[in-house]
Amino acid sequence: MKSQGKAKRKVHLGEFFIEKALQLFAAISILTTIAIIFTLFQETFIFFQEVSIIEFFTSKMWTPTLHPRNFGILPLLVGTMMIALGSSIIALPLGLFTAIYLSEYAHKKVRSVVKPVLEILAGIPSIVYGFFALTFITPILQKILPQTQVFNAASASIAVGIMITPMVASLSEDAMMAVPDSIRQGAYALGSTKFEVAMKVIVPACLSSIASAFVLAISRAVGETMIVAIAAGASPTLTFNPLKSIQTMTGFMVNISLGDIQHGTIEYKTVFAVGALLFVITFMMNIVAKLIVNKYREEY
Amino acid sequence: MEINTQTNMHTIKRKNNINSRKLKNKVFHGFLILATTMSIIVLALLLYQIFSTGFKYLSFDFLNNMPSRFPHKAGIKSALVGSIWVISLTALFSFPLGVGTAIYLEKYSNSKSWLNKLLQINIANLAGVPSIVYGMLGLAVFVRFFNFERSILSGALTLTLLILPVIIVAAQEAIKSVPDSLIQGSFALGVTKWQTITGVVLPYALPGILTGTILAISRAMGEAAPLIMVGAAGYIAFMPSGPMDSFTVLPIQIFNWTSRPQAEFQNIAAAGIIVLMALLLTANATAIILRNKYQNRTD
Amino acid sequence: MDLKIKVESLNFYYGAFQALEDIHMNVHENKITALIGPSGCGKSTFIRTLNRMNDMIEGTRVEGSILLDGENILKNETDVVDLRKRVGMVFQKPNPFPKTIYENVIYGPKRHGIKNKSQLDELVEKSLTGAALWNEVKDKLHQSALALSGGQQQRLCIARCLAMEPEVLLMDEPTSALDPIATQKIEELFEALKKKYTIVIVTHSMQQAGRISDFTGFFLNGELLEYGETDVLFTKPRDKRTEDYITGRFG
Amino acid sequence: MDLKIKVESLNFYYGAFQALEDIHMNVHENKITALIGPSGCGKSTFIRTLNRMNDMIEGTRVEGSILLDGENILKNETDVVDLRKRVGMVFQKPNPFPKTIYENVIYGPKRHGIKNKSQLDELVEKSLTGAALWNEVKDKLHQSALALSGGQQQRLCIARCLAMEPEVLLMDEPTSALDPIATQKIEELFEALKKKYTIVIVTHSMQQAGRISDFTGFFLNGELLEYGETDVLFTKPRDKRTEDYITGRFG
Amino acid sequence: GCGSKPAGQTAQEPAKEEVKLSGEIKIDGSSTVFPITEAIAEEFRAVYPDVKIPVGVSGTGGGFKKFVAKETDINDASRPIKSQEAADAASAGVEYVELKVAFDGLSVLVNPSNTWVDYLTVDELKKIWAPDSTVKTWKDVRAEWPAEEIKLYAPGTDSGTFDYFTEEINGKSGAIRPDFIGSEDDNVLVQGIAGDKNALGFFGFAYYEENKDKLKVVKIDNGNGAIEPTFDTIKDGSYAPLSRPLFIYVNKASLEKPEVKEFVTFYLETAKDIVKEVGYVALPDEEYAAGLNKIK
Ligand SMILES: Nc1ncnc2c1ncn2[C@@H]1O[C@H](COP(=O)(O)OP(=O)(O)OP(=O)(O)O)[C@@H](O)[C@H]1O
Ligand SMILES: Nc1ncnc2c1ncn2[C@@H]1O[C@H](COP(=O)(O)OP(=O)(O)OP(=O)(O)O)[C@@H](O)[C@H]1O
Ligand SMILES: [Mg+2]
Ligand SMILES: [Mg+2]
Ligand SMILES: O=P([O-])([O-])[O-]
Repeated sequence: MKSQGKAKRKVHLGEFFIEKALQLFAAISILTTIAIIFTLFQETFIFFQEVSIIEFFTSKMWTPTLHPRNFGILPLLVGTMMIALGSSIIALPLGLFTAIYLSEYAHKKVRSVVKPVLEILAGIPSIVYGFFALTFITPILQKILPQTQVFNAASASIAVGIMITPMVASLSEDAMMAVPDSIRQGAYALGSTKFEVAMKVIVPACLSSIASAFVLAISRAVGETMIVAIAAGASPTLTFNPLKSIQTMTGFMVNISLGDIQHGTIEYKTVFAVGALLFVITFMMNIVAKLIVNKYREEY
Repeated sequence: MEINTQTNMHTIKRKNNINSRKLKNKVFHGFLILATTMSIIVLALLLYQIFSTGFKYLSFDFLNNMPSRFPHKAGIKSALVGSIWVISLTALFSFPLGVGTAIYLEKYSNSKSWLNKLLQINIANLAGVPSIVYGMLGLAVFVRFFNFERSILSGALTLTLLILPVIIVAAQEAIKSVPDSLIQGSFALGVTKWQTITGVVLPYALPGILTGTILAISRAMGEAAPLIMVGAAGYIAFMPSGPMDSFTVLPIQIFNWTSRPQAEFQNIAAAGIIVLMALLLTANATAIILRNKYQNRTD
Repeated sequence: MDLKIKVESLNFYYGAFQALEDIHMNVHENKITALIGPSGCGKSTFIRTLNRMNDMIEGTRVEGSILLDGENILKNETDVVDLRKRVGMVFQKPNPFPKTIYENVIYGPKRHGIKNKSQLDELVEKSLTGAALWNEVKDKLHQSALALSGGQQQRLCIARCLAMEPEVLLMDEPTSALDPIATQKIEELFEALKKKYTIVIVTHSMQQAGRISDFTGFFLNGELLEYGETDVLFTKPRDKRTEDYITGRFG
Repeated sequence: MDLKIKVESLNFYYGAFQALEDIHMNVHENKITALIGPSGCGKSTFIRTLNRMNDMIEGTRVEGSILLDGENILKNETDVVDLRKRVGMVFQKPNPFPKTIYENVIYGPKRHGIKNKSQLDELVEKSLTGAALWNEVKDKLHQSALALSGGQQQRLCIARCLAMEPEVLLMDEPTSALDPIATQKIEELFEALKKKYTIVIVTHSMQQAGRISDFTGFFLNGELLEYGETDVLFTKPRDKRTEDYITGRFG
Repeated sequence: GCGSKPAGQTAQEPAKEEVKLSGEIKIDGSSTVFPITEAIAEEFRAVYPDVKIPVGVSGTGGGFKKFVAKETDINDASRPIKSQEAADAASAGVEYVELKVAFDGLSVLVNPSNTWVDYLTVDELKKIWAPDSTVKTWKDVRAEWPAEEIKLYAPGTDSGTFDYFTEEINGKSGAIRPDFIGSEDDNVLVQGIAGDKNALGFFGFAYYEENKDKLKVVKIDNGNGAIEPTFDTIKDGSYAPLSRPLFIYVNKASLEKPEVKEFVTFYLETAKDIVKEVGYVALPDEEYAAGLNKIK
């Protein structure tokens, strides 16, 4: 009895430390956020003492490095949204359908080849996608729609979409594979076609995982930099025309951060203001996504 | 008689319904294959572009030479070794941290508590922070505050923070998908929570966790901007000998080459990309093999 | 007594392992056929070939023929979707979809073209009543099916199958998770259903087989050792091993 | 006749729904206690409180006390890990781990510190033999447990539990997926086990309860309607509803 | 086998001492100057293999920040240090030497199928690029040119090239009309101009040199006749005003270290040949000599 008691205590001490260690791990993500907020908002605060917040959100011109200076974020905001939307239109369905194909239709062998191949796509550095967009996608677009500019949002969106597709496909496919087979069999036994099993049973059963794959992918699109810098140009003009040259928030940030701008100047502080805004936007996007996911969550 | 015609009618109607449903299924199947092949074709095109320009520049010398201003002498040894260093450290840091956090969120912290909700939102949010911001963060925290200087360690820590959210989210989803009956089965055998996690939850969730890790590491391997921020160099002509050394990585080297005026460097860059992908493949192969080994549907 | 299903020279393999050996069996229309035999002898495997559910397991192989209304369903051209609609199945382990109770029941009918809300409502009530579950769940139709007890889940799966109005019903130990009252209700249901449907049922309960079935088949090690009218098989088994199994044993 | 478990004024709630109402029950050491009752009456819920498995379902609440060897296991300080080691459980639905058969059996012992290979091998054989599964699987110990038939899976889960050598065995319809031969073997096993262990078993089979149990409890709508020695309860039930349930009914 | 050769000992003495140099020289800064520094570091390594020279590319401004924080020994700069940066350096106690190392010519370019533009005057350039410019078509620049819309291409607004061009042409760094098409990557600009018949743009001379076949360079008339940018016209100053000097800044404290001193000396001694190889224009010899004097 005594020795048992001792063993018990030991196990429990171990468990206690493991929990504490894991808690510490989780705390790192909070610390990261605090550090990011600190880094971004400190300078943003100073920025808004120099630039009116109203101008920032209402002016339609973004020329912080040109003279005369203008600090209207709208062109960058619209540019970012265009890229996020355009790439989502491509990547979300393409990724999801690829996942459905691999999980529900494809032969095991096809699956075991296609999936890793897709994941390699995810690892090609984004400059490569950028040049691919510029030298391959844009000329095709220009053939179809001659008014297409050399640098344009559409071509960058397509490339970003291609880049994030494997992420959507891979994560969604894992979620589908995790649905127990008995559920699948139940559906087939009721005379379902594969299509119905996939769309009416499997996809709803792992909707929350698919949604978080989507959110991750969209976040990635919003944060993508190099493709946009290369293929979409660096022209912060307010336009909704995807065939025109634009600039995104991240595109602007990388230019300033890696370029020849003096630290401490107002141009430099714009990086922080733009970064802070981006942070706030992704934050809101995530909250909305969470609400949607929680509503549709299903367990098995 | 009447009954008979009725059943016939019924049969006919049913057949129609079945035919249209099967048609739907066929169309969908075709569509799916199209979607998948499209992704594959794009990959093929990309690979073709890269290989057709870069392949002839690949040689042992290319792998074994230091960078040079002469295209024929230029090599990627230091960048390759730098990438291996940085990625290994990143994986070493981010995998346990990411999986540990996911376990904490799914199995320890109460999913209804405000802390859990805060963590969840926070992590999803971190996934959307552009990489350049992580670069700024790394510069402020690791290079300046902790005084790790412009070292491999600073780079790896920065990338760790960058990819952590992706790993956490994927691991969480994978852990969620472990059937409750298995977890209960384990608990009923009088094993502790941690033993259940290592014995049942993690093995079952491993494929999903590995997918997330593969994707995340792939991303880390291709990142240039945040590393430039924390001070990775564009030119390194020596081999890093420890985590505190200066370094460069493949994407930065490639980026450098592509932004040169001389056309030959564009081809060298393609060769560099091939090397990067080969490295990626080797790193992923391990994870993919592990995953395939564990990936079995259960009922 | 019409023939509904005619099984001829059926062999079935999981990879290299032969799970069924040269099965011959006539399943009669509007009768209940019970399959008995020790665990692991191939009963589940057998009824799963009748609606080709085994197609879904990789590395399996089937030989021989199974004629449903005279047509060989093992042919490649067979429309398995249609087949499974005609040959419904309830599994050994309950497997409700992670949806509401209501959605579980209407899943099949909706796929097969019934969209009308009131028609569906009616069908849900009818099927759940048929599966002796209506009273227990009528107030929580829109709650998750996963919060039901084991037996309730099994009855829900039966209801889900009934809602499809199949021609043949395959039941793999449908009452093993049920209490006597529910079991009795289900058995009564079978009696009623056999007027319209053909029923094949796997059971471990000799009593149940004796009570409800018209024909009984006894499986052993993948072989159909004995098959015939229930009364005959239970009273005058031809094979010594059948006798051993049913006599002196209990359920 | 020693008392092993003493349940007093036990109430159990799933959120607002009360699944158990004021249960009092004495479980005797080295005896088999059977729990019967219609589906959904709370049998599973009850035995799951005995090893605190219900802790795992969010939003549940328990009141009253359960004394195991005189100590209240519902206390907060209870070491549930140790409790579950002492009070083993087999579930209604077989739930083998997606591992090999061998790994399934050694899962618990290995975690409790047995690392010696030959000791483990021995344990595997002993437990599988105990669960009447050894002969069927001895040649495929290192294959996936998921490729077993339903009944085989259930016996594997029993073996997995036996390998832990618990003091109390909780069985939620352990033989519902088993054929008569296997059932008989398991029942014989219980007879042997009760010399060492205390067994609580949920069953739908009146016969089984009558055959093997020393005590029987009859649940209805979350209440323990009647509880007593099996012989007495089956021959002279006090409550009309108990009588209705056991007589005139079948299993 | 080194010690067993007493015969060669004396002859190799100086070389041997050089070989002993080791340590690390940290360099960061301008992406424009990077190829020059990289090339020189490569040559230096051939002589002193034990000296580690990491060269970063975080831009002139980013580089100065690190330089001021004493994280680097040398900063590459595509413009002179700004007063604020100099003040920061002073308050951080960083003293430095400024050394000119090369010229970069900015070339103005059009599409090869543009048959009408041969040269542009500085005033015309200003008319086109000024912040308040009303030029929409070529005709607005010179009446005899076609009435087709001009498409303007310019490099990243944060680059030294951009700053220099706007300063020289429009009189104020960063002053420019906002409706141009921008790109951060000069190779990408090459693509843009090469694919657009009505394009007009500018970027570094090296990029023109490498893409002569795809582009048409525009001569610039600064009042002394139209001059085409070539290595010679840039070096002798006749191609004006669109050529700018490139610099390195060396921390004086670092200069105390023998390897840094040796490297900077080596830099100025070899720059003349190497600069041209990487597409820039070397300074007149006396300028390098003046630099060497500064670090003595
Ligand atoms: N997916 C599978 N892969 C390989 N072998 C299998 C598979 N499923 C079943 N088997 C084997 O085939 C044989 C027959 O299995 P089956 O499930 O048909 O048995 P059963 O008669 O239904 O048993 P029970 O009454 O226990 O459900 C068993 O030996 C089993 O181990
Ligand atoms: N997780 C849950 N959440 C809410 N209600 C539940 C949950 N599990 C069971 N119930 C309900 O509690 C009641 C008792 O369920 P329990 O599983 O104990 O029944 P049982 O007697 O074991 O039935 P069976 O013989 O069908 O297994 C049922 O009405 C059931 O619907
Ligand atoms: Mg079976
Ligand atoms: Mg139960
Ligand atoms: O990188 P630059 O400072 O030369 O533009």
